[in-house]
Amino acid sequence: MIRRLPAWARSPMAVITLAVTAWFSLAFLVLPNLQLLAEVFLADGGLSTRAWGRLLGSERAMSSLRNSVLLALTLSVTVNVVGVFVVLATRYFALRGRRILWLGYATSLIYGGIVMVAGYDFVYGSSGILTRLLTTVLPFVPEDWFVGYPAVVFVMTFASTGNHLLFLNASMARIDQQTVESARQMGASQWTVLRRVVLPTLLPTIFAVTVLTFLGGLGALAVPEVLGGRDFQTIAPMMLTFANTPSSRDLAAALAIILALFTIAMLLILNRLERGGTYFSVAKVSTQLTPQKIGNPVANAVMHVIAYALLVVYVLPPALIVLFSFTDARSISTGTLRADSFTLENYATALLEPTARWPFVVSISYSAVAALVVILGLLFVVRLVTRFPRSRMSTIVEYVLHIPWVMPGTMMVLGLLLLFSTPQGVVGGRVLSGTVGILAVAYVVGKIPFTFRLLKAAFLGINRNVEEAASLLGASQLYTFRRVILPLVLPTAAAITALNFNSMLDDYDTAVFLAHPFYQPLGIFIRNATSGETNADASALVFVYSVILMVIATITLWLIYGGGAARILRLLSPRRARRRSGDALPLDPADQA
Amino acid sequence: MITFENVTVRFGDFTALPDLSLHVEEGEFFTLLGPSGCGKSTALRTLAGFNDPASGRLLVDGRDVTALPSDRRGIGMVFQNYALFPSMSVRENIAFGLKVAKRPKDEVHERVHEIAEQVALTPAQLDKGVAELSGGQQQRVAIARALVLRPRILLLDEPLSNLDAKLRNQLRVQLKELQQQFGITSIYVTHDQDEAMSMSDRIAVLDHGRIEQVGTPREVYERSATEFVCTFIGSVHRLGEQAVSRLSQLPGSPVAEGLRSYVRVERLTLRERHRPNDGRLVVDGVVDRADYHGYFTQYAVRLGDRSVSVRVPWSATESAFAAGDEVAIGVAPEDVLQYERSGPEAGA
Amino acid sequence: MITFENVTVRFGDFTALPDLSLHVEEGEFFTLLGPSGCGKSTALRTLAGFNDPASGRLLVDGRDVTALPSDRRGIGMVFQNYALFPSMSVRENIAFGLKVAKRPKDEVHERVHEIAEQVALTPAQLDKGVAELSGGQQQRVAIARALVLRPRILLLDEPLSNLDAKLRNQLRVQLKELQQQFGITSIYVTHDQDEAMSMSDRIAVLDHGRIEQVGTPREVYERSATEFVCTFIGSVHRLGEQAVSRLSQLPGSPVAEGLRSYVRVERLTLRERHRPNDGRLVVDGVVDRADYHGYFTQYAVRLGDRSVSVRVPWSATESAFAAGDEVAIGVAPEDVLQYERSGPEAGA
Amino acid sequence: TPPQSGSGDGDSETLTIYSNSVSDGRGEWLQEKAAEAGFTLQFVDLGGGDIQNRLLAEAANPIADVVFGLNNVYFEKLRAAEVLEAYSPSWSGEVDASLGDGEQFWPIVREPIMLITNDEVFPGGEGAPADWPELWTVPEFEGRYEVPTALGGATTQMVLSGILARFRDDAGEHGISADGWAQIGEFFAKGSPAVEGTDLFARMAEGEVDMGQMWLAGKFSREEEYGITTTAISPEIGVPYAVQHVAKVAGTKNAEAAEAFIDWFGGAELQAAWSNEFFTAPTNEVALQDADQDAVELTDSFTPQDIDWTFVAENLDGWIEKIELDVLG
Ligand SMILES: Nc1ncnc2c1ncn2[C@@H]1O[C@H](COP(=O)(O)OP(=O)(O)OP(=O)(O)O)[C@@H](O)[C@H]1O
Ligand SMILES: Nc1ncnc2c1ncn2[C@@H]1O[C@H](COP(=O)(O)OP(=O)(O)OP(=O)(O)O)[C@@H](O)[C@H]1O
Ligand SMILES: [Mg+2]
Ligand SMILES: [Mg+2]
Repeated sequence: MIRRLPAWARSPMAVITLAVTAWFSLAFLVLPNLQLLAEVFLADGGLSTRAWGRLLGSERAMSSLRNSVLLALTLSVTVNVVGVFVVLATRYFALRGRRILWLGYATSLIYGGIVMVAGYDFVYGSSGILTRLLTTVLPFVPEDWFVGYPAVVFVMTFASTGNHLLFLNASMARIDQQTVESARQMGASQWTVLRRVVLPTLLPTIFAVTVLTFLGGLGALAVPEVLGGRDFQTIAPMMLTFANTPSSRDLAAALAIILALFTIAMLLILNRLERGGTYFSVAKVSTQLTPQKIGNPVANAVMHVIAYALLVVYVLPPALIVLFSFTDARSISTGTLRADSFTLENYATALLEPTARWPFVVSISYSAVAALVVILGLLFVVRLVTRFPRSRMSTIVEYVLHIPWVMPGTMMVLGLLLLFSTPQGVVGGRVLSGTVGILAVAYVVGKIPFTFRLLKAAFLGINRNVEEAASLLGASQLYTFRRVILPLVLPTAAAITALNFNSMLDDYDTAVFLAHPFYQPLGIFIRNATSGETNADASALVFVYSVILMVIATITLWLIYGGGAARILRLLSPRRARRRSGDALPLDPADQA
Repeated sequence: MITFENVTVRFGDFTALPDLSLHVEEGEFFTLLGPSGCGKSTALRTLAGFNDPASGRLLVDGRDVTALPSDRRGIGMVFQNYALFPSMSVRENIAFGLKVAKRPKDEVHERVHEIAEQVALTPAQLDKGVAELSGGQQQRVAIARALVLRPRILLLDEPLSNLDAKLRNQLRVQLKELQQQFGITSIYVTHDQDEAMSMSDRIAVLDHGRIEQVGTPREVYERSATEFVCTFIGSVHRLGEQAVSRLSQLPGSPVAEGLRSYVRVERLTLRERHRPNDGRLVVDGVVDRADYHGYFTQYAVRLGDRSVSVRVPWSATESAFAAGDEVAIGVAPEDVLQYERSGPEAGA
Repeated sequence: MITFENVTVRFGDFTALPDLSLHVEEGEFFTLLGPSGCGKSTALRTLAGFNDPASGRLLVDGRDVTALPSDRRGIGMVFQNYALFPSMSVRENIAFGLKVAKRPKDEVHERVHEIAEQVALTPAQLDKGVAELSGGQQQRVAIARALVLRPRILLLDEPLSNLDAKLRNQLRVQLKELQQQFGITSIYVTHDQDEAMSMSDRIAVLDHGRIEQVGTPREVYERSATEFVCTFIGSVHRLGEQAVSRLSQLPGSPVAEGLRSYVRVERLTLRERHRPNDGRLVVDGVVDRADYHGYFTQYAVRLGDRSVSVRVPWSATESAFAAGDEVAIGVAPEDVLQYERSGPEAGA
Repeated sequence: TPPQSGSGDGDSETLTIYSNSVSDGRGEWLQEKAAEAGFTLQFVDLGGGDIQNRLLAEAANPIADVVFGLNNVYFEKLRAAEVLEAYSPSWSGEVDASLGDGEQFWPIVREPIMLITNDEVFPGGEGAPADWPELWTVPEFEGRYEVPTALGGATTQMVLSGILARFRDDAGEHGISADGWAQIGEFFAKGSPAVEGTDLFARMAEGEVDMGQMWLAGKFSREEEYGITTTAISPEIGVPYAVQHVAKVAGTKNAEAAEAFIDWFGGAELQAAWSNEFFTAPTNEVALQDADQDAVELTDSFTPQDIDWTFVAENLDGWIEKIELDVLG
């Protein structure tokens, strides 16, 4: 009898989606990892324990591991402190120039990696602006004061607040203004309101963002490499080296497993803390939170001072990067400017030479394709999972899709490479290594967990009745999905797509293993230029590339967040866009001041 | 036309509807009335196909629709929270079902305008986003969206609950008219007794997923089958044992002793003291408070240590009382409703 | 005790309250009544300190509080959308104000339980999250949260709008009792005329931010100062020119011609035809529909091409009419309310 | 490099060449010359380690036709993994076959890997260390020389090989004596770790360090860029030579064209031209006469260190692993 089947099995769309998901997960999430683990740990038909002995015996490996975990834990605190402050300053309190503050803080969203470190170096490095100021005023301060654990934490903290700016801002926007007012009414001071009413409501989002922060800290590569100094090196560079050395890959895999355990532990802890679920406002109609004036003049002044000090911290590095991109390698390396340092040559090279333009084309194409594929695919999967929330099927799908978070990126990539360098039945007996497609697959895989989580939140925010209403009006599942559900999650989907797109533009780690020889993306080009193995020092060109990437990232964010897309739509079709503009962006960061 | 046959609905361990059987006639305006959480929405949603019954059958026109997907049941529904499509304009919302059914453009246009007029939406409002409308207007869009498909069956889940009294009255009348005009069989869910009484052909009173009584408004109000129905609908005054005993001794009185006994507050009479009692039980009291309601006045009258509410329509009391006035409350024995401690047992 | 002195509130270009002056006495239950969007909430919120008036002063006990931050005005408020803290349990919500005021633990516990009982929340409910409660329960939490602080002034913004009729009636009475017991000066906002009438000492009827009339419920209902008040409160029937003319010709009639004239529907009488007219204007009609409301019946009566609603209390019509019955509607000239085309002008 | 128009994977007209020495305009130059000679070339421009990993991964489905530019160590490993195919180029008689394996990979360019010192600190090399071990034994140099932090680079691996090969002890860990491991530990401990993203010359210009590892061509292009001059020290024991080789990839679909290209590329004419263009010393003896004489002279001014590259290739991964785990830090 039909009714004995689980509910999802009765929906053709669900069955198809599930079949595709199962195949994709098996082929690209499960098998590659199994292959990798088998390869490194099953030596000569037995379980090899060599890697564990080597790692445990290595003081450096252990201290690097400790440092990575320490960094991840520290960042989980510092990023939240700064992130929450940043969100308070731009969304909660009525500070002067909130818009400018937001734009300044948002710079952390448009650049990263080695170039970002260079930016901070211009300020805090041994010849940086601040260092020069410091050493003049306080001669006993050493030139290389900005190094080690504090420096790494400092830079990474400011680099990682982007998620707060987007996601915490969004949930701040969902707080009901009247709860704040009623607390004030009952005699609570502004500080009490913040502590007892506002922050608890934000906690679930804070936990969710903390997962991202923790993962970022655990896998930190560029910043500790440059600023860690002797005493604060982390595990990621070592893992990368081992992953690159075939005979040492078991070490990389072993490290990956250790990191995976920490990640799982963190996910479990946060899931438990998060169990209360998202606090949706219980109000029938909630009033939008308007920025709060700070009553106490001293607190107000202090808040302004800190906010603008942070603005300087945020803005100086990228500003200097832009400035120095117009100079030669020597100026960049030494952080000094002379009148004759300035040149447009780098830009000319980057923009005019066809061979120099090619990596851009490749990177943008890959990023765009992967970002679109992952969002399109997951739209269906998340729809499936949220339609049948309590089924075992949904639970399994959800767990499987989190694999790429648990397995460090390099290892996922190695698994793909190893598995698909020989013909595999699961992909129709083809060899995928060396094809154009495999890099796209890897990009898609890497973006699945992040996309899945955010998209799921968006779907859960949709009133079920809307869907039911459509079905009663005679609409099929697919039609309902297309015409009713999709428009509702589109703003979130677009935002995720933009973030994914930006984050893949300068990828190196994945591309270096998987890129097709003729389609090498920008990340490889940049790394080659900085690796010190070329004759000429190409660091100037790298700055130019980075600035161009910043421009692309800014445009993407503007399209999604700054209402750019709406503006363009309005130009194209005034009637349509007018109505669409009514849709609130679920991640809308911009205060409607 | 619509039949619930021993329908049981469970959510996990919780049984929302234990064993519901109901029959609704063609063209009838049938109301499910009951307190919050009694399973009204669940019953509707099961009929619409959103809940799978654990057992039992649903018949529409004699056909078993239990396993039919909801988009093929041909049922219209107005949701408790409107469930409008937020990304569409008012017009698109209303036209949705017609477009799904691939009706020609002209027809869609015409029918949308026609129904919009009937629910008093202006053409200007048609092109707004639904979020730009006020609550009452949104509700009318939801109604229009369901009616434009001319469903033979219409389910309405508290469609008027968020409107102000004036608008609510207006829409009640309009809804009823549309229903009669198109001959739509309607099941209406509400917890507002007044609404249920004024609109329905028949009412089913639900409690904890069980039907307490099915009947016309007058039956349900005047011959409440159970104590629950009696107390849930309208305002009643519970009579003390002494009063019951005295009432039972009046000549020709149907009142029995030892049962729980009630009288509707508007059946109580309020007079100056020492007037002839017309075969009623008369008790002296003092007016505590008089709440003026316009077309009636509700008095709180103190009888010893109890307070009794008495509702006096304006025309029955040209001379109003004020707090402190000494009055006499009268109960006619034939107005007494009596019940066993629990279970359905009517006295009248 | 509370005075609005020429208070003007603007939102950008839009003036929500043009120039509001009001005085509320100590211990009074004062109601702001008006249609949606007329500025009721705005007025309350301005008094609470959430809107800055563009001009004018607010006095409490003769003290100017216009510039005082809201946490120091000592005013309690129940918000239109409850504004419960979603991250706290019911108990924590209610205890919030007491904790902020650093009351001892024992006292907090005791007072929370006491007030919970008064608003009919069970101890089990106290430990739930607010999202787990039904709408009605949430509203009671909001009320408890405000009352537990025993404010001298309590502002209530449609606190009962989402409750079912039975609970609404219960809470009305309780609210009123608590208010009287503690002697709390209350300003109550509602768009429900019935609620306003039954609870208030005085009512201010607002429209577009302007006060149309201030008075006791009876004054407002029976001697509505403006056409707006007359039509907004209760149900009225607008008399045609011919009827007005005939009424004005009755002996001793106060009715004047050329004015807009109304009569409250419950003042219309419904009789069989050809009965003595008691000095009324009598018009023949046919019953179209009879809506049974329990304690009254609302008849739609067709007079030529118009339909008139007549509300007949149960006691006035032991012999009820049915659709199709030929009846006569009567209007007494002294029941006619008359107004100039616009502007305040009462005829009675 | 964008794919040439009209070309696809395994296009018979187009040769796919993996190389780590086509940057800095070398690729474009070679493409042009090759076009004149009738070859269409596509380059995959990656670091040495990355090329090796790719070739290993693609063994079942090779994309490359020819690989060149890697040093002995990489080629030894590729050979061991059976990624290459034997081919004897037409010019095999013009080179010292012992530089390669005389079978699969053949030498084209050799380049000394040197320790260079800043002339501002050590004018003309005066006061500079005479050999690598002095760096960590002479106290004045402590912290003044740059040591690598990332061990994947070819130059770095050459330097490490040059130091470790001196302590060969087949009974020792990874074929190196305990003393050797102690020495390399000192080397890293007393050096100034390289800063990712900052060039050695930039650090010398800043005065952060005074010396570090460099290859010949890199030294000259950077001196110009940073406006400083350096001197390469010439230890008695010699310096490791990075010898770049060329080889045919096993399983290439363009075997004939690949062979023709190798013949042309390693031939005297092109090698001489390459030398003049990019300041290198060719291994082709016939090319030497027309080559850039400065480059040849400078290259020859160093004694080649006697290193058993097969031994290095066998053990290098182990060394790197051990250094990563036990030495660095
Ligand atoms: N999806 C669900 N899962 C679990 N319990 C549910 C679900 N839907 C409803 N219930 C429970 O079933 C019971 C009946 O709910 P239902 O929504 O039918 O009540 P209702 O009569 O419509 O009440 P209201 O007047 O408040 O709308 C309630 O106790 C409710 O908590
Ligand atoms: N923050 C605001 N910004 C702009 N306009 C506002 C704001 N708050 C209220 N208004 C406008 O002021 C007018 C009065 O609003 P108010 O909320 O006082 O109405 P109300 O009488 O309480 O209505 P309701 O019965 O619907 O609650 C409305 O037209 C409303 O749109
Ligand atoms: Mg319901
Ligand atoms: Mg309001």
